[in-house]
Amino acid sequence: MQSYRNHPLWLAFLLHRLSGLGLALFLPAHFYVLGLALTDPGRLDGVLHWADSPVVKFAEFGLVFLLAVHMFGGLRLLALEFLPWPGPQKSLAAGALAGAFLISGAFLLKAI
Amino acid sequence: MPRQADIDRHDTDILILGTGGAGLFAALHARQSAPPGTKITIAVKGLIGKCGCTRMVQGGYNVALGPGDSVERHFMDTIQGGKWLPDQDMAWKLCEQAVVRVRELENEIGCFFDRESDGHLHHKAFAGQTADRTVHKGDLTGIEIINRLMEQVLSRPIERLQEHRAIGLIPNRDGSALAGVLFIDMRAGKFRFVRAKTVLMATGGGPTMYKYHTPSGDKTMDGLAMALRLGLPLRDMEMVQFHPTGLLAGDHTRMTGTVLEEGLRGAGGQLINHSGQRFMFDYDQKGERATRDVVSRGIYTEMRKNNDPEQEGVFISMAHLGPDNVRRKFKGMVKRCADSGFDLAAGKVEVVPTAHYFMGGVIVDSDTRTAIEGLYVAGEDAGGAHGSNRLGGNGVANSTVYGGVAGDTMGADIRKMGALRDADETVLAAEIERALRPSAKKPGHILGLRQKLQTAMWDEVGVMRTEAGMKRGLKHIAEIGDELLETGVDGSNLAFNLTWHDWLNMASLTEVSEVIARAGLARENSRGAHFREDFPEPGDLESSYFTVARQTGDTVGVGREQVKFSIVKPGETVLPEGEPETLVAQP
Amino acid sequence: MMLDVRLYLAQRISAMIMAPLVFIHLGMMVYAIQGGLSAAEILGRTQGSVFWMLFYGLFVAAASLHAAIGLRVIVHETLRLRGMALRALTWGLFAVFFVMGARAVMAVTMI
Amino acid sequence: MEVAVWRGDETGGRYETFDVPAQDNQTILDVVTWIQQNSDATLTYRFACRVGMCGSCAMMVNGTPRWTCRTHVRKVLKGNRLQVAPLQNLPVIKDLAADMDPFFDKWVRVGGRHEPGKTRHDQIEAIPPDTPDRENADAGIECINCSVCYAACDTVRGNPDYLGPAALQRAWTIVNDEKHAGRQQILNTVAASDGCFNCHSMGNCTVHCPNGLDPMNAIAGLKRAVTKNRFKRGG
Ligand SMILES: Cc1cc2nc3c(=O)[nH]c(=O)nc-3n(C[C@H](O)[C@H](O)[C@H](O)COP(=O)(O)OP(=O)(O)OC[C@H]3O[C@@H](n4cnc5c(N)ncnc54)[C@H](O)[C@@H]3O)c2cc1C
Ligand code: HEM
Ligand code: SF4
Ligand code: F3S
Ligand code: FES
Repeated sequence: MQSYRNHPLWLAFLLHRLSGLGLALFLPAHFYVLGLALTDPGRLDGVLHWADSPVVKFAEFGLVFLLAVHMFGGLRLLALEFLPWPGPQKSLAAGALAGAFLISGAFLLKAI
Repeated sequence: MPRQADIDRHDTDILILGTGGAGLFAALHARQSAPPGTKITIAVKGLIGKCGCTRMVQGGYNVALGPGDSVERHFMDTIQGGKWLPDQDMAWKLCEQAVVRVRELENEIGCFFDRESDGHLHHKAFAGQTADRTVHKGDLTGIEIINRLMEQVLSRPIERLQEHRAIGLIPNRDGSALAGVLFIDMRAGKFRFVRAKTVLMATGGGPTMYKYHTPSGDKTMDGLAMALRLGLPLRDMEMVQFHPTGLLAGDHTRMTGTVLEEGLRGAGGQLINHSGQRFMFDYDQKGERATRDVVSRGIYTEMRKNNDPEQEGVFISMAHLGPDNVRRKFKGMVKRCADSGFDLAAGKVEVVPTAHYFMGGVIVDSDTRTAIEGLYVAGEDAGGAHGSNRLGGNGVANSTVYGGVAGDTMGADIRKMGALRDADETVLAAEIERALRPSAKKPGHILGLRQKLQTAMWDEVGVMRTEAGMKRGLKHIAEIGDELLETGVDGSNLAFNLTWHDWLNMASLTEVSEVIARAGLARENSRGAHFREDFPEPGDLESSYFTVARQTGDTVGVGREQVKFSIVKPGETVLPEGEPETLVAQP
Repeated sequence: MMLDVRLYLAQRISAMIMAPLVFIHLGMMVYAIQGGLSAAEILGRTQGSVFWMLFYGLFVAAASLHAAIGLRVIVHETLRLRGMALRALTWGLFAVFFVMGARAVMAVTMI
Repeated sequence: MEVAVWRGDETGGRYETFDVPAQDNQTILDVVTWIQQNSDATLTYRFACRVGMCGSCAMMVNGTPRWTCRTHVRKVLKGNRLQVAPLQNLPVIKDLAADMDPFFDKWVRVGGRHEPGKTRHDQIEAIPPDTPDRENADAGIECINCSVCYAACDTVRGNPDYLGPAALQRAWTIVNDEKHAGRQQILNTVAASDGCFNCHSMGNCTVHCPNGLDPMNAIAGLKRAVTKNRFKRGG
C-alpha cells in the first residue's frame, strides 16, 4: 500500500468500499436462496441446513460483519456530510468500526 | 545549433513578461483598456502566479486608508524613507493610486484583507511609517493577492506562455522601437521570438547575487540585464535593500536567506551576538525596532567583530515572550523554522542580513514608458519610486499600482500604433548565439561560480561598502564573468535543462552585479540602503543626485543626475500645518 | 459523467431508509439464529404478513437502488467506464437486484 | 543516503539511484538540487519560493505527495533511502516536473474567480471577520495551489474529470464569501457530475495538505449547501 493512504480515514473508505462491494455481490445470492421458497421450499430447507455447518456459519458471520461495518461506515459518512461536523472525523471512523465489531461480535456469539 | 530559421515565431499585440503583481495587473488592465480584439500574451519564467516575489509578500500593502492617514502623509513617508532620492511624481502616483488599487483588489479582484472586529480594514505600521497604514491578510498577504489575480487572468482569454524565459529585448531594424522579445521555451528547450506592439517588462529585479537573499529562485535580474544590453538607462543601481533577519541554515540548503518576518522584532524579539549580548541599543536608540538598514548594519558589524566561521550570524531570540505566546502569534514562522529544524518559540535561531529588494531599475516616466518606443517597465524592474530605500509595504503597492498603469497605458498607446515591427535580425542572432554559448563548451561547475559571485558581492558590495572593497569586487566580478564564458553546460538535451538556465541566470547576475558595484562607486555618500564606510554622511539634501548607469558597447558608464524636487523640497512638507509628526502610538 | 446531485441524493436517501431496516433485520437474524434456521421457521413468521411484505419490499427497493449506484461509482473509478455504457450498467444492475429481490420478498411473504 | 529519482518524460521513465551526502537542515528540495548541481546536471525539477508559499515544488516522496522545500529529510528518510518522483495524477513534463495545467483548468472550471458586485470606485465594505460565513470562507483561503491534495486523492486517480479537493475548496470559499456576486452559479457547477458528490471523504487531501487546510470538510460543506438548495427550490 502506498504510504499516503496510511491513515484511519482512508482505511475507513477502503473498508466501506470493500464491504459495499461484498454486500452487492452477496445480494443476488441472498435473494436467490430466499426465492427458492417460491419454487422449491425443500431446497430452501436444504440450503438452510447446509447453513448450519461451521464453514457456512463463518461465512455468514462475515456477511453480517460486512453489513455492520458498511452500515456504521455509512452512518459515519452521512453524519460527516449532513451534520456540520467539526473536526474529529478520525474518532468517528474508529467509533464506526467499533460499533460494527460490537454488532457482528454479538451475532457471532449468538450463532455459535 | 538551431539556425534562425528554426526559431518558432509568434505574434501578439500586447506582451507581458512576468506574473507578479505587476504582470498580472497589467494583463487585466490591458484587457479593460485596449480595443476589443487586441491579443494579449503573458509570458513567464515559471508557472502563472506561482513564481516571483509578490506571492511571498508577508507584511502587507501600504495604503492611506487608515484613520487620520492621507495620501500626503504616505507620500512624505515615502520621500523621507527614500532619503529624498525618489522620483517625486512616481512616488506621488504610487501613494495616490494605491488607494484605488486596494479598492480594486477588494471589490473587483476578490481579495479579503484582515478586518477589525467592527468590519473595517485593519491597518498596522511597519517601521518608518507615521501612520497605521499596512493592510494585510495575516502574514500571507501575497498569496491572497496573487491567487485572486491569477484566477482572474487564468479565466480570461489571455494567451499564456508558461516556463518561457525572456532572454533578449529585440529592437526593430533602425533601433528606434522595440520589435519583440526572444524567449527560450524552457520545456522544449527551443527558441521562440514573439513580436508585439507593446511589451511590458515586469520581471521583478531580485538581488539574488548575494550570498544571503530572500527573493524567489526564478528571479535573477534577467530583465535589468536585458535592458542594459538594449542600452537603456538604469537608475539607483547601487540601492540594494537588506532585510536584517534572514535564516542562516548552512549553504547546502535553499532555506538559507529566507526571511524571518519583521514582526518578530516589532513584537519584542531580541538580537543576541556571539557573546550572548543584546547589541542593537549600541547602534540605535530604538534597538531592534530600528529601520531595516540600521538593524542590518548593526548585525553586519557584529558579525565582522566576531569573525568566527562556526558561528557566522547572530541570534534572534523570542523565548522571553513566552514560547506558547510566540507559537500562537507567529504560527507560520514557528512552523517554518520547525520544518527546517529550528525552535523559534523556545530556542534561538541564527540570522543574517539578507538581500531583499532592489530599488534600482529602468528609468521610466510615471506612465511606465521607457526611452524606447514599445517598451514599458513596471514593478521591481522600474527604478525611481523608492529612491534609496523602500518602505515595508511599498513594494507590492508599487508593483500592483504600476502594473495596472502599464496595462492602461499600453491599452491606450496601442490604438496609435500601426503594424508590428520587424526585428533587427542581427541582434536576434547575437542573442541566440549568446544563449547557446555554453553548449559549445566543456561542462563545468556553475554552482561554484555562483557561490563565488555571491561571496564577492556579500563581502565587497554588500551591507557596508568602501571604495577599495568595491574595486576588489569589480575585479572578482570580471574574473567570474570570464570564467563563466568558458564554462559549458551539457547541451545534449536542452529541454527543461535547469543547468543551462543556471548558466543564463549567472550571466544576468554577473552583468548586473558589475553595474551595482559601479553605481556604488559613483555614489560618494551614504543614503538609505547604500552605506559607504569611507563616506558615512548623507551629503547635502538640496543637491541630491541619483546615479544613472548605461551600457555602450561593452562598457558600463555611470553618471549622476540631479533629483528634481517637483512636489516638495528638503525641509518642507506637503502635510497641512499643524498635522502631528506621527499618528503611530509610540511603544 | 459521475455522480450528480440526483444520484447522490438517491444513494444517501436509500441509505437512510435502510439504516433502521438493517437494525431490525440484523436483530431478527440474531434472534432467529438461536437454535438454527429452518425454512418453516422463517416462513412461519413472515408468510401472510403485510407488515413484513412492506418492510422487505421497501428494503429491497432501497438496497437495489443503493447498490446499483454504489457499483456504478466503483466501476467508473476502477474500470473507467462512462457515458451510455455506465448508465446502462447502473439501470441493468438495478433491474436485476430489484427483480430478484421482489421475487424473494414474494416468496417469503405470500401465502 | 541513497536516493532513487524518477527520470523520464510523458513517454515513460524509470528510477535512477544517486548517493547524496546527508546534512543538517536538509530538505528534499535540497537533495534534488544537490543531485542536479553536483551529480547529474540534466535533472529537471521545479521550485520558486523555497519557503512553502508558491506551491511549485511538490513531488512524491517515498510514495507520498509533499512540498519538498519544507520537508526535512529527517522526517521522511527510511533506512537511509529516499524515493522521489513527479506528482501523480498529473501529466509529467520531464523528470520531477509535472504539468499543473489540468489542476488549474479545474480551478477555472469550478468558477474559482471572484465575480464583483462593486467597483474600485466604491468604498471597501465593512465585513465583520467573525460571522460563520466569513469563518468558513477564511478556513480555506491559505491554499497555495500546490496540488498535493490533488495528487493524494484516489478519486481523482480513478476519475480524472473529478474537480478535485483544491478547486472544490475554492468553491466553498466563494459560496461563503458575501462579496461574491454569483454564489448560486457556483452551487450549480459543483452540483453537476464530476463535482463535489464524487468525493468519498477518504480524507487524503486533509491529511496531506501541507498547510493544514481541510478540503474534505469544505467539500462536505458544499454537499450540504447543494442539498439544502435543492430542497429549497423544490426537486
Ligand atoms: C520574502 C519577501 C517578502 C516581501 N514582503 C513584502 C511586503 O510585506 N510588502 C511589500 O510591499 N513588499 C514585500 N516584498 C517585495 C515585493 O514582493 C516586491 O517588491 C514586488 O512583489 C515585486 O513585484 P513584481 O511584479 O515587480 O515582481 P515579482 O512578483 O517578483 O514577479 C516577477 C515575475 O517575473 C518573472 N520573470 C523573471 N525573469 C523572467 C524572465 N527572464 N522571463 C520571463 N519572466 C521572468 C518571474 O518568474 C515572476 O513571475 C517582499 C519580497 C520578498 C522576497
Ligand atoms: C444501513 C445501510 C447502509 C448505509 C447507511 C449505507 C451507506 C452508504 C453510503 C453513504 C455510501 C456512499 C459511499 C461513498 O460515496 O463513498 C454507500 C456506498 C455503497 N453501498 Fe451502502 N449503505 C448501506 C447498505 C448497503 C447495502 C445493503 C448494500 C449492498 C447491497 C450497499 C452497497 C453499497 C455499495 C456497493 C456502495 C459503493 C461503495 C463505494 O462507492 O465505495 N450498501 N453506502
Ligand atoms: S488545499 Fe492544501 S494541499 Fe491542496 S492545493 Fe491547497 S495548499 Fe495544496
Ligand atoms: S482525498 Fe479526495 S475523495 Fe474527497 S476527501 Fe479528499 S477529495
Ligand atoms: S518552492 Fe515554493 S512551495 Fe516549495
